[in-house]
Amino acid sequence: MRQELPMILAFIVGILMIVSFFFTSETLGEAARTVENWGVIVAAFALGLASINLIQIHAKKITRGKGLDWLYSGALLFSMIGMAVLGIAKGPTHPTYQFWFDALFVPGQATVYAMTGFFIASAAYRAFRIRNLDSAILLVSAAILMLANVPVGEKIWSQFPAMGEWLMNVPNLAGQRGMLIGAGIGGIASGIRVLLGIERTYLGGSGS
Amino acid sequence: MQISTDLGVWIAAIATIGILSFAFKDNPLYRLVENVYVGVSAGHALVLGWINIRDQGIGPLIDDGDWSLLVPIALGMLLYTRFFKKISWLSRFPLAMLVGIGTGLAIRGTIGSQIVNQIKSTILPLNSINNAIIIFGTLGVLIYFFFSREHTGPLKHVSTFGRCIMMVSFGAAFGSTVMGRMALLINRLHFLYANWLGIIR
Amino acid sequence: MTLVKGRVFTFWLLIIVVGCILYSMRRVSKGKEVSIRKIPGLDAIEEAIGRATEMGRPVHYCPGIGGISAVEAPQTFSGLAILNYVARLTARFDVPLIVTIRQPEVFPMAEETVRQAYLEEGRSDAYDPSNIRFLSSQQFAYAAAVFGIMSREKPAANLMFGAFWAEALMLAEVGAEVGAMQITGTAQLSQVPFFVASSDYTLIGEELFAAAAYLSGDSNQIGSIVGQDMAKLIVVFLIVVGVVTRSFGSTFFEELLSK
Amino acid sequence: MWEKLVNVDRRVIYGVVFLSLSIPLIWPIGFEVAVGPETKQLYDMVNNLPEGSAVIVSMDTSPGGYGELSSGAVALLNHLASRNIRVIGMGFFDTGPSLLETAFGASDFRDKEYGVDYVNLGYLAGGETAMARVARDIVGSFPRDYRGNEVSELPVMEGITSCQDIEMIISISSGTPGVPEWIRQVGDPLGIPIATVIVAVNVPNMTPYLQAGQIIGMIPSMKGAAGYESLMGTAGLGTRGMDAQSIAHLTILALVIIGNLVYLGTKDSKTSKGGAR
Repeated sequence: MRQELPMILAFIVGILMIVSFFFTSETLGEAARTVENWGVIVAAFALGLASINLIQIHAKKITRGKGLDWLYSGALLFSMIGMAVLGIAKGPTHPTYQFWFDALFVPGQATVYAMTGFFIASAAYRAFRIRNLDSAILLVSAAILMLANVPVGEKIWSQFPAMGEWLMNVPNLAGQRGMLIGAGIGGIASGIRVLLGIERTYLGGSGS
Repeated sequence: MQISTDLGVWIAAIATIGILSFAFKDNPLYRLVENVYVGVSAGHALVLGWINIRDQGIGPLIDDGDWSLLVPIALGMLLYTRFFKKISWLSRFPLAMLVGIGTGLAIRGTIGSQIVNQIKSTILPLNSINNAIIIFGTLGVLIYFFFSREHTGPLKHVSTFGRCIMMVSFGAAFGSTVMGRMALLINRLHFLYANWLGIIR
Repeated sequence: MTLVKGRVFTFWLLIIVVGCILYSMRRVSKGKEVSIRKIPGLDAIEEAIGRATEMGRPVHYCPGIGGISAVEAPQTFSGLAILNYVARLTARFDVPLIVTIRQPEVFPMAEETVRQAYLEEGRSDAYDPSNIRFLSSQQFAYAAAVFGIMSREKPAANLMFGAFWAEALMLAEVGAEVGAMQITGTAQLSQVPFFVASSDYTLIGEELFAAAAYLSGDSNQIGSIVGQDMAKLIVVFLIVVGVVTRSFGSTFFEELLSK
Repeated sequence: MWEKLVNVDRRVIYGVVFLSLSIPLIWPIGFEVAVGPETKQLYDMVNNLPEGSAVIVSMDTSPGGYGELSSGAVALLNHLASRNIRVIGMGFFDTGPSLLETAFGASDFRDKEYGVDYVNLGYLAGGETAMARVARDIVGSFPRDYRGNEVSELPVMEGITSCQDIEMIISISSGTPGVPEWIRQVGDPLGIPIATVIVAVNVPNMTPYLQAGQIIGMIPSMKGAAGYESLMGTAGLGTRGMDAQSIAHLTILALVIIGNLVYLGTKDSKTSKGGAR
């Protein structure tokens, strides 16, 4: 029962979403609207789960960690609780809140992402090799597109932008569309397995 | 222009340099900044989660007396039973609801937008090389991902063509990604040079 | 209750696609024999492990850095299914197998997978639990740790199957640096280009799931794959008929699709 | 000599990239930027919107993605401001609304009146589910805006209840939920035009949607931003960044070529076994 009842719930709301979309029925439409509204509220509750996990992990690290762990974990919990208290008390557009958001969060995450710019360069030197037909096609098409993407490419050869555009809108389009349709069918297949309870890893069980 | 006197800019600059330093060596400053930003991010999620619960759930429940909203509020709270071993199975109900809605919405949208509309736009007259590449490329990729038959004979050629077309796509993705990654670095460097050091405008 | 105008064809196509998938899942689970086509990347794994044996160097395996509950869970499970196959081979060839893990909840599953594979090959004595390593739950810290391990222990084969993000680049780079033969696979399409450019063989998207289904013999998975093939055939048919009629100047077919 | 080249420290490579970006940023070259057709298309769409009509700008990104999208987002917002289009802002990433505040502040909307010319409705949890909810009912989905005002009382919302009353949806997008979800839940079923300011990684994935008309225009990463700036006759970070992009792209290409030459130089019989296909 502990498995079956949730599965039945998932099945009912899932089918409701699908049927209400294809059929003209006010009753079903209304039911679907209500369930959607509820879903948004439940999803909002889920936003707190990560912080409880973080508290569990980092409280342990503060008391039992090695080296500087106490400092890192302490800083993490302090900034989390500080932001939460400030935001709930004063609202997220309060100047102090926006200050910490802009001063710490934005540059922090933006820089972590930006670092991958360095990694791509060293991988370009060390790892990207023409070793077979696949990588040959890939690297040649990448090179053409790179030269088409930046103004200096046109200075080198006036045809690069046109080639890049063709590459993007003809062969790339075909490849992307094939993958999009294939992935769509795959997504429907795994969705159906979830709704029918054949795939239930989301319930913490392991498959059927 | 000259070096910034704004406290926020200085904090952001130290965070930026702290993280960039990881590229050269893993170091305590990197770890510290990374942990702080994970904390801020989780705190921010908490704040916005609370605002949603207040505006969508508790507000209408109290102000308009919409008692039906007790259902999602109760379900939402059940999510937290997962932290208590004995009753953790109760958290499956809200999860099942979220998964059910999400899956239903995805299925109903995918079949139209990702399949039917894509088929429609592939139905082109066979009157140019470009159209031929689009049509046969799409078919080739679909057939490449065909698993229940051995790819021999003509099937092999079609699927090889499909794989080659995909490699062009991946090349395009590769080239595009380089621009994206460099844009991210440019954004950070511009911040350091313009907003912090003030050496450019 | 009638079908909404403009969604009629879409609805029936959905019914047919779902029908194909359910039909073939049922058929396969009732014992109907189906074969999954040869996936060249899998043969390459055996070759890579053979090469490691010759060179007397270990094999590195990573089942992705995704978890077991989010959308990328199927990729993680595929990574674990392929790990089982790899562990059997390393047990047979007697090569050390290093498995590195980022997600805490994947760690016990990887440990169990490898232990079980060694047991089934009758080589429990060769199973070394200290080679299954949880490194860090932080993405880049994990990648940095793999960097260290690979530079020191110089594996002859670097096998990565599962969900990967930006760290994929770093892992593939260090693999290339130590001269490992690299075989990779992911359904994170944004990372596929980097894997292709740095690996000897790459499983793309659905191929990862098909390979895992083939190795694990899970009837639901295999049935689903066969059903998806049927759906793809229908799409191919629709495109071909549409292109032919369109080329002869008829728009009947497109109108049908828009119904 | 090959050995030395093979073993060059990766920090040297990082240094080369750093210089190839920094030098053109500090001493600009002034390359002329080209405008892509999909960017021109969006520009024309915005130009043809009736004055006073409303568009949704959805900030579907995290700070990581915003670093790449800010210049395009600001250029587009400036255009919308100059055409007196009402902007209904929202976001489906929890970081979206705060970044939207930043973007409004960096654009010409800072001189416009909040609540009359533009609004930031905030965040709605649930990803695709939330988008489906907004499609039917905007005010019901956001009873209060991000700054805490009653949304139904704001003049900017006059005549707007559902997405049907919106001329165009612009998703500033770096992942999921993003453009495919908007297409599935709003664009295709309701027939509302979708446009996007998008990170480069996702640009190739957008081509099937563009060709099918499911997206009507796009500002792809920094290149698109530079193009949009040049259409507007201004020069922001997009334009300035393209000089640095040019040099960095050449650097990466050079690294790949040198890397492959070194590989050929050091290759012996044992290294390239098994490259089937």
